[in-house]
Amino acid sequence: MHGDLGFPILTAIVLLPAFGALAVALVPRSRSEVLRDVAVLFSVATGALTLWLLAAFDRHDPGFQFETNRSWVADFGISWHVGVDGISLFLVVLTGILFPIALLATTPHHDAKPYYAWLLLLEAGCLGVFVALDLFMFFVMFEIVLVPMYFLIGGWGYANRVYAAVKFFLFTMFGSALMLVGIVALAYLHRDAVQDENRAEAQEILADTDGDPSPAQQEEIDQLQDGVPLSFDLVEIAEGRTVVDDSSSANPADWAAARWIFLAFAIAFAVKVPLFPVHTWLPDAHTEAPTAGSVILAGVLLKLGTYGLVRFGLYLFPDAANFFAPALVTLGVIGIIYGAVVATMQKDLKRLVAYSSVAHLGFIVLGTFAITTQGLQGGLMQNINHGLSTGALFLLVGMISDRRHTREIAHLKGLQTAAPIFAGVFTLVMLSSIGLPGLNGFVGEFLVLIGSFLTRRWWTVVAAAGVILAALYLLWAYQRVFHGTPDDDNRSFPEITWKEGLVMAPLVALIVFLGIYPQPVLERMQPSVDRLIEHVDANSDFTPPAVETQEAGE
Amino acid sequence: MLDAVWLIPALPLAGFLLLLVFGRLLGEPGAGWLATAMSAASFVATVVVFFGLLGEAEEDRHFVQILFEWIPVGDLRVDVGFLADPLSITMALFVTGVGSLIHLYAIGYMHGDPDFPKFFVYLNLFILSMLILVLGNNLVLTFLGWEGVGACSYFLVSFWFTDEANAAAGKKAFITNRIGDWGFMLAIFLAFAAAGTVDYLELFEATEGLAAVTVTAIGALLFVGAVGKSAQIPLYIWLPDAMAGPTPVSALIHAATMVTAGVFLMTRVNPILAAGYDWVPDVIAWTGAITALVAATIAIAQNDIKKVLAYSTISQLGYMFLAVGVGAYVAAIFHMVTHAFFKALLFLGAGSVIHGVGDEQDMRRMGGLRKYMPITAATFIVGWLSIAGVPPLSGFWSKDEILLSAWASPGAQGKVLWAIGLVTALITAYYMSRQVYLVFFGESRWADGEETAPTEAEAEAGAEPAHANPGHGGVHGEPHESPWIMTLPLVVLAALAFVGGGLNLPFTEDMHFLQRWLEPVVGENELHIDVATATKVGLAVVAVLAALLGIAAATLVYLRRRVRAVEPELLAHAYHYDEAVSAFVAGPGTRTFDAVAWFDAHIVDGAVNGVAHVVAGAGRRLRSVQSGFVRSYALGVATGVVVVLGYFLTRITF
Amino acid sequence: MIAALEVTPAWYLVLGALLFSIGSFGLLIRRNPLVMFMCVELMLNAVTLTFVTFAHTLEDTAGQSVVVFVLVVAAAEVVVGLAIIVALLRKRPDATADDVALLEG
Amino acid sequence: MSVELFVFVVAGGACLAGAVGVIASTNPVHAALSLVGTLFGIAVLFVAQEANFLAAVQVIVYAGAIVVLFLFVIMLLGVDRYDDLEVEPLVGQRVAAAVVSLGILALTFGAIASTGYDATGAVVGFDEDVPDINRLGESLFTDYLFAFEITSILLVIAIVGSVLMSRRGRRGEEIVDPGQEERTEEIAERMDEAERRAHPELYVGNGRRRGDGEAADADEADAEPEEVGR
Repeated sequence: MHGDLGFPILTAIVLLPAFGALAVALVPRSRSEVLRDVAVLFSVATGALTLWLLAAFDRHDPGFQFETNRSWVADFGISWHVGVDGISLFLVVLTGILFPIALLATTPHHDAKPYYAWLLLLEAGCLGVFVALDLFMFFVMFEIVLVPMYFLIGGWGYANRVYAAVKFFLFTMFGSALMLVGIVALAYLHRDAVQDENRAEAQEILADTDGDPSPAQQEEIDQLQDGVPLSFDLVEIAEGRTVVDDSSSANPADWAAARWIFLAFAIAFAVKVPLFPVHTWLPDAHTEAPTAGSVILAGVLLKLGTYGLVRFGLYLFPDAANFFAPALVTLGVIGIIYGAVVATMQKDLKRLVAYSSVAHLGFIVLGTFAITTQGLQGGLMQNINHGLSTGALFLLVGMISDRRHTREIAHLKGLQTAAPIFAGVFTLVMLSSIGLPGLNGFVGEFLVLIGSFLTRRWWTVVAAAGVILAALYLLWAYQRVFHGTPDDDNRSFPEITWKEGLVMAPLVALIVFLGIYPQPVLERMQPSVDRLIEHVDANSDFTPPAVETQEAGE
Repeated sequence: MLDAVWLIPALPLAGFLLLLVFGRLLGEPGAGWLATAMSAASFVATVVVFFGLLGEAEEDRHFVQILFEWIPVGDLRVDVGFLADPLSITMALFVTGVGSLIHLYAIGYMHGDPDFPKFFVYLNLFILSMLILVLGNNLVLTFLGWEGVGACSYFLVSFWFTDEANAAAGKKAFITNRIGDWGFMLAIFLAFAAAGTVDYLELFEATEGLAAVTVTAIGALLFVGAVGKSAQIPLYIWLPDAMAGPTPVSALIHAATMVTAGVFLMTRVNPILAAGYDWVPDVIAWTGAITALVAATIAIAQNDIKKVLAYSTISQLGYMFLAVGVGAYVAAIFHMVTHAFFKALLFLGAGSVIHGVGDEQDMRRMGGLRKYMPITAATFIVGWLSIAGVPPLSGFWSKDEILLSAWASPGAQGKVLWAIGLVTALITAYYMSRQVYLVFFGESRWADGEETAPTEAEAEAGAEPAHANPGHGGVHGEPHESPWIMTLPLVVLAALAFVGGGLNLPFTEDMHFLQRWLEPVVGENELHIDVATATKVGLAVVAVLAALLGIAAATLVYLRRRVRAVEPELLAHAYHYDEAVSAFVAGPGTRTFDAVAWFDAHIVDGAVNGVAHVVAGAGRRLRSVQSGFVRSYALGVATGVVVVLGYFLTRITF
Repeated sequence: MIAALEVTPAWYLVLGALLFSIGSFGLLIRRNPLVMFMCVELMLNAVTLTFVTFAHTLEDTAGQSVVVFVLVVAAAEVVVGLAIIVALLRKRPDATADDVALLEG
Repeated sequence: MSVELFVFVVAGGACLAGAVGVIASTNPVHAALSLVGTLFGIAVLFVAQEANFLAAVQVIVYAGAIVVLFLFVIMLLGVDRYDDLEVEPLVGQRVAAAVVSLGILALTFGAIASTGYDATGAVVGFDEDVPDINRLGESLFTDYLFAFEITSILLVIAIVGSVLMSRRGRRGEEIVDPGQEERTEEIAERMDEAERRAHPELYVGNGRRRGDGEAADADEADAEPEEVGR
């Protein structure tokens, strides 16, 4: 167990927002003015904790750090097992940063108390997902996330919110149901496998001692003979490799089982990501959600899917993942082009951004299942970048619709004349989303593409075209919204306020910083990603591409 | 001395940041002066480095300065590092030099523009990007600059964004460039996949070890990028539209520097081109030649003073690619430099004219202006003769160099290319003369512009950003010479355009300054010209004759008015190519996109909602079971009792 | 020969069965909530009879204890049930069991 | 013939007769009275099986309290309410009811038959000369103490509940049934249908009979006298 701060920081990170939600809920109606402060206080405190985590993180250790492992439901071997490695670290930090921003950025127009309570609960859930190392705990957190989001969309959203909320909920539930089956099946298969091994061992001992074992041996035999408890521990199952995830396995049924379970996980995450055919909940949810909701949805919730694909796809089922990788990559690439094309034709600015998410997330999937260091790190990087850029975009779009009470591109015109600084910020964020070198978006996209090119050449060639389309739909939208001469409705468009500026500042700063100097992030990911790839390499018939580096004289 | 490399981009960066923060504070003209100062300082830094390089011995005239690791992931190592070698420093020199002059000019030109500071923010940012582009020591960093200049061009073309046309032009420029960038990116990926590095020097070392097909692919893909950036066929369409930007922008970005980035890139990677199959250089040469010819012909029939120059730029870039294609990298760079001088001069002159006559860009509403703006006229004429290829002006030397190289390149193809080049030279002389005559000679038509209203042709070609620039109220009336701050750069550039040829005089070996200077970079890949001196002279004479012929023809048509001008619609419409593309994008393209969007909304999402409806319907039907009659429920219970009883009974008894 | 007939516990059970089914039949066909309640009482009594029978044959007092509980439950049930009926019929004097439709889906 | 047999036949007959009376009589009062018959019969059968105490309780609680309660309610709501047994709004309810009831009967019979008509089992056995009431008391207050206590709670709850419900509720407190109107409509129609089925003779010639507008129960109520002969 590494990096011990003397107290379970991860547990604290998960629980603090939950307590915050409780605290908010307990604020008496008479003191409703402090609601916001309480919520912000808790989320900021959580953010600070995550930053501390980042500072204390040991960049050279590929394994899980700050682990805590307490038995939770002993009878079913469910434990509260949390820990971070380079893969989850930055998602935790991102969550910690985005939530205070989302909280500060907007105030609900009604029912402040439940609004803040739900948001904080949502934060707890998201953080829980990212740090959970126990399958069941992961599932619970994964589900917890749904409820607050459902209420946030349904309660504080726009016109068509109920439809969107229900759609969001059903889609994700559908996925998670499959995942639950997968998790349980996995746990039992693991249990049986271990049991068989033990029995076999017992038989061996018995055989060695040809029939009459000494008391000590007898004792050993007995304890090998009696049943093994269930365990949902991710690390144990993944490293144990007991569930036969092996295309060359003697018993094809096992291999089939492994693939089915992987598929169950994959579908759940594909819905969350979302991948091409199951993406339609996203535009509705994003469009109808309140600004904070959209920010969190884009910035954090979608990452649950991509993170899951890495942690529970590649890590748990290297071989099955490798088996399905082409399909997933294809879907990802379809998403890139398809999302961009559909985005181009959107008439609603927020919807456009939503579809751009589909495209961006496609890149992440591509990078993840390219299974190369560059691809995977690019994917993780893209997680962060997308969280920052699209989160910022949603904030800005939210400001627009707050000011103009419409998100129809057709109703907006020449805003740059009215609000040049606002337009400037928008431009910067947009360019980062387009993937302009020097801004964060490029680093992720570039790494994903260059990494995928090693193993999935032709997919990458297509995906790279998505970069062109990204420029197309965003610049076109920008031209229609900000350029031209403003008509009367838009002439008096208010300039960005100080408060809004302060909210945007950290995002903008990060967008630029990560674009110019991503190394702090990359070097912390590197060890874990390499370890993951070795894991995949060792346990599947995937072989990482050989890049001749002898010319690259250090 | 060489350690000062980082200063070259750092200074414009500083300027950019300062202006970003204090720009509005400084206002006009302070912001302009600051920007100019920074650009000039950068020029000085470049000069310092230049002498530093001169100090080095011939063979180790390259200096790499790594600032920090940018994207280090696994085997991939992308540094932010600068490679100072003769090529990059040459580029840096004229980028910063010409850039500074244009900054200075812009202070005058942008006078009174409400966004005056913003303009210089962009200009400095552009200089920064351009310097990163040329100084970058690896493909990715070059790509950063590459995209950076693209973005700046986007900002600056749509600088007067209140006019939809300008905004559209900026967008068009960016997106068309992106198409090229696609190739560039793939080239980077391939380079990394094959050689495991993106660093130029390491890559060049590795090229021997690579399969020829791979190297060829890398070269070809890079060329795709170059085609986009340098506005070659088929991606040239954005450049004429880009003239919507303020004239200094056209001069700096769309004539002198950015558009030549493609040529620079090709020169930079000359070992790759050399190591690959021959068809890539051939393609480059032919693309260049054809572009040069086509663009030149189009320029004949343009009436917008800036459009003429735009097409002329495309045509001249074609020349440079022709040179690159035949392996005459030195000639390409040489022409790039001289072109930077005279084309910048011409654009600035045009700007001065536009400024003087009150934002009029239609040449048919000018004429006889030399009386009103003598300095502009004089300098413009220098530029004209230079581009026309009249000795001893710079244009002549560089163009002659290229034609000679084309001639000397192996096979019949060389001769054909030379012929194309020659024809282009003739046409160039023709349309440039036409422009000069229409603008500065003949009777003045600027007062009574009304009856020669622009025809449909350039009405749609966007030839009237009349009140696009709020800065200059479109006052017709007495044309006036521009202030010294604008004419000074003209004079300097004119001087450069005049003597620029001195960089690389063909007479004796030791007068090939540029060639020897670039030796370490292009070295063995440079085309070896072994042509008898007599032939050289002959070719030169032919070229001069062509130029004079063109001028003479134009004189007859536009000055003496002996011959009716032939300006076919086809040419005025640029072979309808652009229109065709736009029509395609607006027509089938948009329809396809709409179809996909429809598919998403109705098929994919429709399926989802369909399922929902099915479920809801089922529920509605099942609902009727709950009749609400207590006794029916009781009946149900009783039935259940019977069933359960029966079950247990069977279990007990049988 | 009739004298020969001897009353076995089975007779009581059969009687209970008869009463129970009659009760259930009534419960199902009558619409008057009062009468329906009476039918419920019938069924309860059938059950108690059976219990007592078994208590007698098996000589186990437990059966009788159960009957006591049944009585109590019956009483309670009747009380509450009648209260409901009163409340209902007071609102709609001519209501039958079919009129109470809150359960309608 | 033996005493047991005589007692059983008489008492059992009374039970069955009463039961049939309960479900067959159109007048709630008659039903209640026949119920009393059944209850007495049961009581007698209890005595016949040496459950004297229970017999007494049966008479007191049932006949004495519950039936009286029934009668009270009937009185409270008006005695003259007759049910038209030939009218059945729920189509097929009767048939189904008959089938189900017979099914129950058959099954219970089957159960008994499967034991060969003698209910034997592990005979616990008890001291004959201890009176049943003592035995009962003992088992209640030892084995079933908790259950016994709980019943007391049950009774309290029942009392409270009944008081609460029979209290004349203020406006807004009583249950509002959203679909009541349509419901009444539906019932009315069903009743018409049922009546046509039940008494076709009343409908020949003159179309609808009078008073058909209002709710079904009503017109059947005032229709009774002519039909149900006495």
